[in-house]
Amino acid sequence: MAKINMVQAINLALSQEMEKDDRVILLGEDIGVDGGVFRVTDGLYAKFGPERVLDTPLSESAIAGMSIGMAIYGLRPVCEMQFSGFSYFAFHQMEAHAARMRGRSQGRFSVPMVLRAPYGGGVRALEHHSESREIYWAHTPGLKMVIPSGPRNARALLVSAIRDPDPVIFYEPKAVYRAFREEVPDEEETLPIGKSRIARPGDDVTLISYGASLRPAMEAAEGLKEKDGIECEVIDLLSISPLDDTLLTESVRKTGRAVVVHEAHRSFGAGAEVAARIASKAFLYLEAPIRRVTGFDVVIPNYQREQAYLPDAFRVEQAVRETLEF
Amino acid sequence: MAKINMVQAINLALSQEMEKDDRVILLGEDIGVDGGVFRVTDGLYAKFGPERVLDTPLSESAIAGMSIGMAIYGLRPVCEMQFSGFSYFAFHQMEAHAARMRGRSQGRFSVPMVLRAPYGGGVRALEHHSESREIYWAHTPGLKMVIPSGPRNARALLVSAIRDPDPVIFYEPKAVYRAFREEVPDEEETLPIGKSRIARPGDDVTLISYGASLRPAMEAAEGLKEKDGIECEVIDLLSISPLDDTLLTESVRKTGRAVVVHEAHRSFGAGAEVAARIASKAFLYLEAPIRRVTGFDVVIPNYQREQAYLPDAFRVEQAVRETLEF
Amino acid sequence: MPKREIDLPYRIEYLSILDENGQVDIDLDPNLPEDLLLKLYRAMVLARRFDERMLILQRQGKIGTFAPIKGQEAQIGAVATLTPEDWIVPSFREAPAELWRGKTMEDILLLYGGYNEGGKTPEGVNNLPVSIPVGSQMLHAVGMAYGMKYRGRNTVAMTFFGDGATSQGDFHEAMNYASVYQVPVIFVCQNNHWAISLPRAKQTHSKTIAQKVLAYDMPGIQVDGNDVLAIYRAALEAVDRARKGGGPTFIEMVTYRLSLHTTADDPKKYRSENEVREWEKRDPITRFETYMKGKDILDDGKIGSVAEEVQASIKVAEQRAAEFSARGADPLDMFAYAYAEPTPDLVEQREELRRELEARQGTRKREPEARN
Amino acid sequence: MPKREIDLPYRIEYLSILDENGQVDIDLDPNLPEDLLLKLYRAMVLARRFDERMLILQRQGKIGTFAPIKGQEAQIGAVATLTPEDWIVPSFREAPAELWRGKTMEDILLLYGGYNEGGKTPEGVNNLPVSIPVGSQMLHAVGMAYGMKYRGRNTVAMTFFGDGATSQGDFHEAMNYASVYQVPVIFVCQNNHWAISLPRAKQTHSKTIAQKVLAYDMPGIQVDGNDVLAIYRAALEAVDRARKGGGPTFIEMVTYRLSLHTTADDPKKYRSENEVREWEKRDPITRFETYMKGKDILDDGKIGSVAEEVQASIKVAEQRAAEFSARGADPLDMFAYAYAEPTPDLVEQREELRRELEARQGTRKREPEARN
Ligand SMILES: Cc1ncc(C[n+]2csc(CCOP(=O)(O)OP(=O)(O)O)c2C)c(N)n1
Ligand SMILES: Cc1ncc(C[n+]2csc(CCOP(=O)(O)OP(=O)(O)O)c2C)c(N)n1
Ligand SMILES: [Mg+2]
Ligand SMILES: [Mg+2]
Repeated sequence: MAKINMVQAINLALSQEMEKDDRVILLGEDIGVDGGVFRVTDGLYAKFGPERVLDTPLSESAIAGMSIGMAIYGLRPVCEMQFSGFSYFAFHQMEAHAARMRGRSQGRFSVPMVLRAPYGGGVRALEHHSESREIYWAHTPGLKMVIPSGPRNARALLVSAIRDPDPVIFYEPKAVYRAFREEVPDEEETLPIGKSRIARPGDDVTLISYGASLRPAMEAAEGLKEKDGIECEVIDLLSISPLDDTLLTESVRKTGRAVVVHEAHRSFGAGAEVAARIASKAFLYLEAPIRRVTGFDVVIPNYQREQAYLPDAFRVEQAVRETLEF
Repeated sequence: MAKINMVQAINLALSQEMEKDDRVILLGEDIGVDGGVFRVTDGLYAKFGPERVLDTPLSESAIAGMSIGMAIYGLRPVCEMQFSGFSYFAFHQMEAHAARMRGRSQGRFSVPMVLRAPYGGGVRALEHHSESREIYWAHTPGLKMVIPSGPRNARALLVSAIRDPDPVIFYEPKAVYRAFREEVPDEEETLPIGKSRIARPGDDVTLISYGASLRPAMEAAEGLKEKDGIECEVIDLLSISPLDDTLLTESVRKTGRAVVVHEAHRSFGAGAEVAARIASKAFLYLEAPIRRVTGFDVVIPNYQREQAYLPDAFRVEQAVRETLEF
Repeated sequence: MPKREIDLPYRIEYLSILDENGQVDIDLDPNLPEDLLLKLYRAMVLARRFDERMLILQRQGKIGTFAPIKGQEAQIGAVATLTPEDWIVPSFREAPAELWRGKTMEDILLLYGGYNEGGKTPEGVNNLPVSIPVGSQMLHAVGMAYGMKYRGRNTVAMTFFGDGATSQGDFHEAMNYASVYQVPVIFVCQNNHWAISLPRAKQTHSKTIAQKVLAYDMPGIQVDGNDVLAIYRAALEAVDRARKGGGPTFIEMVTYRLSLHTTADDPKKYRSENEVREWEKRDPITRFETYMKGKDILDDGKIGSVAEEVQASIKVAEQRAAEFSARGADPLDMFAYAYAEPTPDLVEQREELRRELEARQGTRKREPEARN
Repeated sequence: MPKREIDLPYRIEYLSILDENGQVDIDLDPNLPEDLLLKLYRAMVLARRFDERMLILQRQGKIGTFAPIKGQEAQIGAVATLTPEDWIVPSFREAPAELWRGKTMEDILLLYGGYNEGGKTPEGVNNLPVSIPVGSQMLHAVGMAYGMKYRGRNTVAMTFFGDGATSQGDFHEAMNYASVYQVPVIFVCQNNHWAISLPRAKQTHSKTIAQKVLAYDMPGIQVDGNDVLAIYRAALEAVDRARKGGGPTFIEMVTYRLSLHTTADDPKKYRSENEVREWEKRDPITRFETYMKGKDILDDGKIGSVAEEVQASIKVAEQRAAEFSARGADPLDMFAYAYAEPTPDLVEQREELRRELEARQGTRKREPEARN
């Protein structure tokens, strides 16, 4: 048991799974000798060698396509997209093949691969380094889409993703990578894909969030308690698809109010699906409209304006108050 | 004024805009000599020649990328993806460049292009020929996403799309291509992008649909009137993004009930956004949960099961009755 | 030497063994054993007859859109060099190769007949399913071949695609990765001169497709694609090299699509009958027949018995497919293979559909759309 | 001739004019006019000094991540062959070329300083903005070049990209389209030996990058990328051919990234100091200085005055950028350039943010994240 950050936690998951299972192979740009641009795979090249940690030429579609072939052949590839903003170069491979091979072959073949990608704001780089477009994947049947929010659940979810018999998209909130540390047990730990968790119990309003946005949501919950005596129940989705609407519905049936918080653009974002489900499954319990505190419907701006784009505790608190005043 | 089908109506729009404006250029696979696999561009190669109707090599990304360059240079490219199922090969180009060039250059450059693609069920072909994934585009800021439902609005919307200063994704419901004819005026006609229309007025419940699904929605509305005396107001979205929530909200404030109908997968589909907006903006008027009558969250099956996948009038009627019984 | 020519490691060769009249180049004849030659002949005839039959079934509305393979039967020469442990990663115009490897005609009929069930491949048959998105499947072969190398197997992955597919970016990426990782993959390009309506000359500006290997320092060859012996020989060389750790090879088969692109296509819109006539003279089956007759392996009697036997086996497959159709497809099965375990949403949606189907009892049955 | 070698139309040449010691090959010297030589020299020095300055500013936290260009200044030789009516379509390591063409240092500082405003290019300057997704922008050059051909202009589009970019499928598609449509586009590959941590040898299996043109029957050449005269000469030939309707050309500039991949990078993790030392000896500026001195165009006095003048202009740009920053960026402007006309949703969201910013008055201001 050690206090480690999310980068180390993901590294731990990879390392332990690779030790245990020689089918697990990593591939991606700069993940080997360099240890990844965020150092997530640091040390793994030295430990497992170039046959299991592949520094690939610069082609996202090939990384995904080759992973698909590996997975069909019986390996368990975990590929990295250097930034989620470049993963769309591989989108057609994942949509056309990873997501469909089981159905296409009527169960004869499957694609147990993981596609990892850092997502969201938090670096002072140019365009394409900060987006949050999990919906592209979540709307694609045949894929699963998960996003951890802290070191411990990142490690456990990644282990589950690697062992999952189907393709899993694993987005890593880069703003969380080194933001804080958590105790992460040395021994094996998994988390079921498709299950959310209550990050903080409460009765007045349900705050639903995931990934990097969970922090402002939690911060807002603390602030609201302190300043207004409001008790927020905070749900950490963890899995975007499948979506755990049972937990959501139960919570809102109790609180009667909900606010969804994410970095992704509002329109056609995860908040829409969450709101649609709650509005349907907790219809009679809803006492106020569900609010969406999200990124705006514009490309996330360069870093001087990034903070104005991203939801923060202030924005969440405001929305919660308005929801309660309704 | 002639009664023509949607294929002819789109052909008319292309032909007239090309006559009027020599910046308009068509490009795509088999759109020239062959006239397109659905014959949408029939005759245009003969009329405008190979410089304006380009039979391209087989690369969707190149078709989109080249269109982007043409549009920046001042042309008005209208490119065709042979089936929307193959448009994801071009997704990164549209996401990374078409959608962003205006912002990236702070207004100096823009990408006035149209990407046309037939979508949805209705052909007896293998996989990838029948999908409905409009959300990938609709969730992408910087793009507009429209879907006509009949010959006349297809013609008018396409003219608007071609003249639009920003990139527009234009999905064509292939099941409607030759399904019926409408009077389409010879003289110019446009429809504002971002506006929906009331396809049928009614007071009891709002049915919201678009593209190929509008027909089962309308059929259901007729059936419900006949069999149950229920008056559905049917809204034809036409524009998925921007979404015309004013019209939606007004209608539901009147009817108190809503059912959304589309072929696309339910989860994270257009119905989610529509439901989320209505549930928020018409909160106090809603008398029943909003139902989504949609394709299921699986890859659309081959043609023997396609009809069981697609929403039809029966399914819509059932949902409306349940909504009214709530 | 401030301005000098760069020396490149490879040159591109063209290989042909049987000429258009079925005359063999004795030095190059691989002298295959008689039973293999007969097996090849039968497979080519079966592929042709099955293709013709599919076209009739499609015209009768009994199956949906499919891509005829007429004229491209010599592709079987490539897979004839493989063992069952090897893999093939086909496109959609490799029914002959798929059948050779153990895919059943019944399943092919079901697939094009609109049943997802047809997508299955018998256990032990190492064929990936048909891949519709042009040019995207070669990367899977590279990944599988990587697996073979990683596991120390001496097997290979052979992937097929058309001339049009070489314009896709994924083709380039597959060629690049295969050569960088030196994996045992054989790229077989069926250059049939057309990609729907686009002629080869407009697909790419290079004189040959084979020369694209020069971008990767990969061995490559252009072969007469209607000459099953040439294809066999080129493939064997490639497969041998790959098994020995020599990495990937690219083979351009120069052939011709004698029939429609798919049953939804009308080639009259874009190509001349004359061109087709010219290529009919180079029919791979006729040429091979002449060769076989010259070797006294085949005579009219044998030709007749193969024809009969082939027709009979097609009939059996049709009957099986018809029996399957008669039983019908349970719509609820569309949820079966989305994931290893259905998600809660899918369980719910399946139940929703089940209830709906029940409620529909008595109302009009929903038929698949007739339009094509 | 059943087995024969195929004759290919092109061979690949290597060109170098100034050797590592700045000695010129007299036969190949383009003998550029003195003022152009001086202009090239000044631009290369400016690019180097500005790059050094940016690195300092980045280390001081005044700008964000950027990609240093040190060692690649000879790229200016390529754009020096263009007219203002021509277009460039850069990647992200072409600040020298961009500046030559009229992009301002102030805007570059603003862009990397986190202000979208820096993405603008002065009206009349035909530079597309920096393109971050590696290997995707070449297609835009092809589209623009198509427009030029369509409009009957005799202009060209020149696009830049790295060695890593050649692995992307879009690169292949751009090369294919450019050669199929024979459009006036010049592909300039800055092979700087590294794509972040991946060395050129692992990026692709071919001996050179230039030979990739053989896949397209496109003329191509490999040049010493630290030799501004060789680059100029190769580019001029390509540009001339393109203007005359001769279609695309590919130029591989063999150069070296002397500095970091970006300011977030640590090259010590993957490459040896020795390799860098070796390449420092081939510094494009030093070599060009020697040549200029040999021609009596440059002496220590002139070198000094150029240095001073360059420093002064950098200072002015910095001041302007600082003034802009001091005024600050209005967050509401993020909605300004999403579409020609903001959509109703955006009008609403802008208003939402405006009210929020008002409500925030008095609460802690939101600073950009410091992490990099
Ligand atoms: C990515 C993609 N784009 C478009 C299509 C539509 N399409 C099907 S086959 C075909 C032409 C393929 O040509 P080629 O690769 O030469 O194979 P052939 O059909 O000649 O066997 C096209 C454009 C497709 N299936 N996939
Ligand atoms: C599509 C895409 N994938 C990954 C990246 C991250 N990335 C930025 S630069 C780079 C290496 C580029 O190498 P090269 O093309 O040789 O250009 P250089 O940096 O050497 O100038 C990578 C992997 C990116 N920007 N775009
Ligand atoms: Mg072909
Ligand atoms: Mg490089």
